[in-house]
Amino acid sequence: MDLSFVILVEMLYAVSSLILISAGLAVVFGMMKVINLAHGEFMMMGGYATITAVNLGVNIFVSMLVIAPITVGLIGLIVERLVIRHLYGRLVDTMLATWGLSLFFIGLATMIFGNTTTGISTPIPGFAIGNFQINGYNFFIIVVSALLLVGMLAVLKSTRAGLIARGAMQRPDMAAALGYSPNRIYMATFFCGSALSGLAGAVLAPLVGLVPTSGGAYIAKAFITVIAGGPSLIAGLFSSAGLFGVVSQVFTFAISPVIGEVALLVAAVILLRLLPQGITGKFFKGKL
Amino acid sequence: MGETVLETQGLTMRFGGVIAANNVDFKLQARELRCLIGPNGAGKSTFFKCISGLQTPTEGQVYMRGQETTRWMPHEIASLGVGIKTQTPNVMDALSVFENIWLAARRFHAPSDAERKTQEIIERLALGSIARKDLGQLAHGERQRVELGLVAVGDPWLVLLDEPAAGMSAEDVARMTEIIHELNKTAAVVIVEHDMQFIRSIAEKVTVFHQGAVLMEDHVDRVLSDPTVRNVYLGKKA
Amino acid sequence: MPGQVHNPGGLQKDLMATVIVTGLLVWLMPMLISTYTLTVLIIYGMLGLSLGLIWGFGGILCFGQAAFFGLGAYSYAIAAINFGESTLPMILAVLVPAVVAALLGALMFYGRLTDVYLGVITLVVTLILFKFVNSTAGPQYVIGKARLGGFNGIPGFQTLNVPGRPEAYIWGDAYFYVCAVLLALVFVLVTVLLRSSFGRVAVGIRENETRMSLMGYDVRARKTILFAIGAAIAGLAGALFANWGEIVTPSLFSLGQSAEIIIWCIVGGLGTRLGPILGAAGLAYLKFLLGQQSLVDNTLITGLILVLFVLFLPRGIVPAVSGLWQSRIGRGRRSRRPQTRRGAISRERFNG
Amino acid sequence: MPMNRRSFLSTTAAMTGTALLPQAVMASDTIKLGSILDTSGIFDAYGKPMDMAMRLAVKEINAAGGLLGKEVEVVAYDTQSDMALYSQYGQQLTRQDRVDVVHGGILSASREAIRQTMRKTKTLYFYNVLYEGGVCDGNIFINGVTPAQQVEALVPYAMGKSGPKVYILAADYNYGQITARWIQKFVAENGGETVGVDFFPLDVSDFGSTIAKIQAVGPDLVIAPLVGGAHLSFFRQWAAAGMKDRIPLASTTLGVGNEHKVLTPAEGDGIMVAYNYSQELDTAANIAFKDKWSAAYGDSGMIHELAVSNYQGMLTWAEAVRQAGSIERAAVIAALETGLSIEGPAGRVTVDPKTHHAVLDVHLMEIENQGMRVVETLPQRQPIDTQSVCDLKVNPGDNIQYEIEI
Repeated sequence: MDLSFVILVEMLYAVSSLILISAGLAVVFGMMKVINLAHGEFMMMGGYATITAVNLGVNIFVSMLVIAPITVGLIGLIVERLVIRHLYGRLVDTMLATWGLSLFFIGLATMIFGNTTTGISTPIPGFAIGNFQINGYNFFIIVVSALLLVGMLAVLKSTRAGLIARGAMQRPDMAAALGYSPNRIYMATFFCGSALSGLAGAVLAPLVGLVPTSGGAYIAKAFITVIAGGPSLIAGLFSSAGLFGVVSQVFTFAISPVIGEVALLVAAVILLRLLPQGITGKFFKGKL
Repeated sequence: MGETVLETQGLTMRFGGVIAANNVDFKLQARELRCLIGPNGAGKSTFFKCISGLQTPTEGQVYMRGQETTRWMPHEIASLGVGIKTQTPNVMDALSVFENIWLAARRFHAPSDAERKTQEIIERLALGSIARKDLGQLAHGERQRVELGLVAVGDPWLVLLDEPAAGMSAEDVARMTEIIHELNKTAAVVIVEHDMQFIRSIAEKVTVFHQGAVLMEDHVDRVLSDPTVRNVYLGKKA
Repeated sequence: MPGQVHNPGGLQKDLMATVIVTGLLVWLMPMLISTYTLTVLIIYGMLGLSLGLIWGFGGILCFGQAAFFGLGAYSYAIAAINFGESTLPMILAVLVPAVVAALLGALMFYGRLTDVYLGVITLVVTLILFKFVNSTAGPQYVIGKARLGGFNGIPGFQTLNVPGRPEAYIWGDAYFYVCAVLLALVFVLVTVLLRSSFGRVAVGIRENETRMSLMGYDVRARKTILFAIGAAIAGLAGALFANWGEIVTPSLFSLGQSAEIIIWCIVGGLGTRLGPILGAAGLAYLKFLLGQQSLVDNTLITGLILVLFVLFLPRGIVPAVSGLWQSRIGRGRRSRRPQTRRGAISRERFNG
Repeated sequence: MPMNRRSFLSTTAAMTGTALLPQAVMASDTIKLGSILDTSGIFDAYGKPMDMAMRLAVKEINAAGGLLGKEVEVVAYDTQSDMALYSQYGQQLTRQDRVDVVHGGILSASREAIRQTMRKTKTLYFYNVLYEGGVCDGNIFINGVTPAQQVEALVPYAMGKSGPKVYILAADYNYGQITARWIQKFVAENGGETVGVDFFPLDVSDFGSTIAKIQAVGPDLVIAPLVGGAHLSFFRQWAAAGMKDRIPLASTTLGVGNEHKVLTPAEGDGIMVAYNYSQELDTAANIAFKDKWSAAYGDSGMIHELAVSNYQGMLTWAEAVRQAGSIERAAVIAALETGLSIEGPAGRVTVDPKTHHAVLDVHLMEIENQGMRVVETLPQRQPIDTQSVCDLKVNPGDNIQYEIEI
């Protein structure tokens, strides 16, 4: 009984962390049809921002939830102005350029922080469920990603900015016709997307050893989750993260973590073969 | 008239709750020329896509020269000897006129014949002066003409054209009409069209689509004077 | 006849030029760079060409070309351990990736997957291969006599020998010549392929898939075949790399490796045969040279190059230089096109 | 970890570059020592101090007049934690740079990547790292501790402090695979039972599900031969889940790269290990070595097991060259095979002529407040695992890594 609860928590955690690591990419892809392959490096920078801030004596939660997203968001803003805006509408070119950016940031981080594993301890102690000890930080991640989804939904549904964003998602020309500068919408979107990436990297930092190349571990999963999710932002994110998280955890518990990861990837291939437009390309159409 | 080259039975296409084509029965004889008309959203383009293999109908069958082609891919239908031209100019922009037509010719002819055939089409369509230009550099009318060349070079017995005259100058339309008549000497032709001027100049028999179904099918003059048709379609325009 | 597609004289001229340039390079380059380094530059050139063929001429952007490179290398290593002679392993190293690519290509192209989705699938398949091979360290993962070795990779296999004589190893300078000749041979085969109807149709498909299928071409089958040909070339490069390094490791399958191949093509120039080869050799050598300084990180420079090229020279170096040369000489028979990817891959096309 | 890597990285990099340029033939008025280590990438925590130790040893040798009157020149390559680069740089060291000896390789994977190249090109090779044992090759000398020296002592000690049911978490490559088998063997010999074995690729850093799985099985002890920066997360997550006080941990690798200094005391304290060296060794030799290191690099905090191993390997090689009076491979090997000894920072190290391995001290230790407290010292342990399968005196042409069967 305790074990099944622990497994349930692990599954929720797997789904949550997939949501967390994909959210930034999903926002940018959903709104701008830009695949930001430097997303993993944005996460990595979020991690370094957190660790640096903590080492400077800032409270860890402030570092993770405030400093890291803003720092990375601003970096994203600079990237958007310097590179991305010249490439709108050229999907493959933006992918290549952001791939270049990802290498650039890996190099930059290596020069600044050195190619050494760094890390911080988790700020939340573990606790017992029956006979089982469980990592308290997992709950924190579950809560953060749940709040994230709710927050995104609220913003999209009930704010003016959300309305414009929804319009821009469905008809990019519409927003312009309504008098909103697409330029500014894109800037704001990229800022938000980058900030979300930074947040994800920051929140996950205490769990893993951070190296400049850490981002590579996330980008593939995030990319797969977003594409498999399909056109709807939140429904897509939730459904594909749910599917992949559960699949990978089932195989992780049944066999091994490696098989879990491979199962996730195989599931992605099968899914895309069956539903080339992603899950929400077929189901939950028209949802957010 | 001769054999039936194209026939649909109960062709139906649904998108979610919307019925774009509803139980369409359609027949076309060899070397016939037929225009499909109807207001926007009447289902003529959906019907066109279903018979050319670009979409798979939800229900019903398509037959070409007696063979069922309902779930065939466009390339399989084209390989039967069907020439297809879609609504927007659909050409290889970065390749020259010659190269474009050669590619179409090569599908049905050996390399040496393909070359000869290409020259022939270029002369027939008076494209000689622009043969070496890339499609991307050409004017709209010229591109449409090249695309007809792509259709013609395969010596089709059935030609499906979706709005061939759209956005063209009067001069271009006249030339287009000529080419279509020429094609019609050896092939049955289906044309989806809006331009009444063009339809009058080219067609005898037209099929009127309305709300996904066939409203009527008759000689162009009778159709155009029919009150129902005028009501659903021309009434708004005239 | 102007506008003529077939031009047998052109092919002959092309072949002559290839032979002469290859001969000159093989003779001159070892005076500048050691043959050991040159060999790997040649191998990378071949790998670049494999992606340049399917991407530049077939419009198939494969994020996992390294998978076929790695498959070729592993097929060679495993077969070489089992057979103890290198001829059959070399052949397998070409066939295995080609067959895998044909299956994968069929899965993708018959499923009508395009651009981003194609990218995801190729990327995912590469990751699966990497993860799988990386976790085969246990003794239970054996093919014949060969332990897969996981993270360790497979060292100590039979390296290239004179066919039929397992003890007559081809290594050092001799191996360099073998690689150079093989690259020239692959180059010629690619040239012939692109001049054939198949190659021209592939370019047509790259330009407009729908139109080509409306003209009666089975786009799916043709893309699958082209994809498999690209994989075969990558596999050959992989086998040559295995022989050069005398070890194969899972990092051959890594995404980093795939990324580099894409960068080579972009920098060298898509839609040309020479561009990806020069891009590969040039960038690989640049990377070696960059190792001399520790002022700026190597990865940072690679990334910067990619960004700058996408922004300012999306057509790559070779088309830009040849365009410049042509307009200088007054032979600018091809007009300028907007600097988009579409334009970028349209330079060298029918006339090779 | 503070470090002054700029200075030596730049020289390494410069050598990397020049080696790729065509080589002018140089007169060999120096002895060329090849070094091949991961000084960047995820294994740099192992490699950087090893590189520093190597350079410290060379500096001392040269300050004392060199070897045979010649200066020792270092040709070093950074393999960037990429196994493929080992074979490449191994080829360059032997075929282009034509060095007289090679010291290096960290992971067993890297050793196996270059061992045959060294053998083929008749270049004497020193592998100075704790490893899984069993390599039997006349061209290689190994001075790291092997399972019989380490695991055999660690397992009964750790089981004695916990209980008989053992769960093994190992890195998924040859070191982890083989070490896991040794652990199983010694667990069984000590009347215990192995209740689970899991292998992790070196890039795995999420151990949440594993920790739940371990609890479901409920062992008395977890032994973790985990390797590299990513695997360090296991110890963090283990502590974060509050498991540290419930199930004791032992490791055959934690600390060889000073990992215990990256972990907080709360995360590391109490983990049981067994090595040849600890900074906390209270011997005159160790104190002197730490002083020398501090003088050279400012801070002795970076010294670790592998750095000391590498340093001791250098001393062993230098002593053999002196005794042989030659840098010829055969002569140096003959000198080494006399059973030559040196006194290193971690005590006496003697070459075992039969196996080319080393006889040395092993200390049972517990991690305490980011240090390693010595619990018990087991003096001069023989590499009996390798001795039981390998005898180069009888079978000098042997060239294989023997693996234990269980």
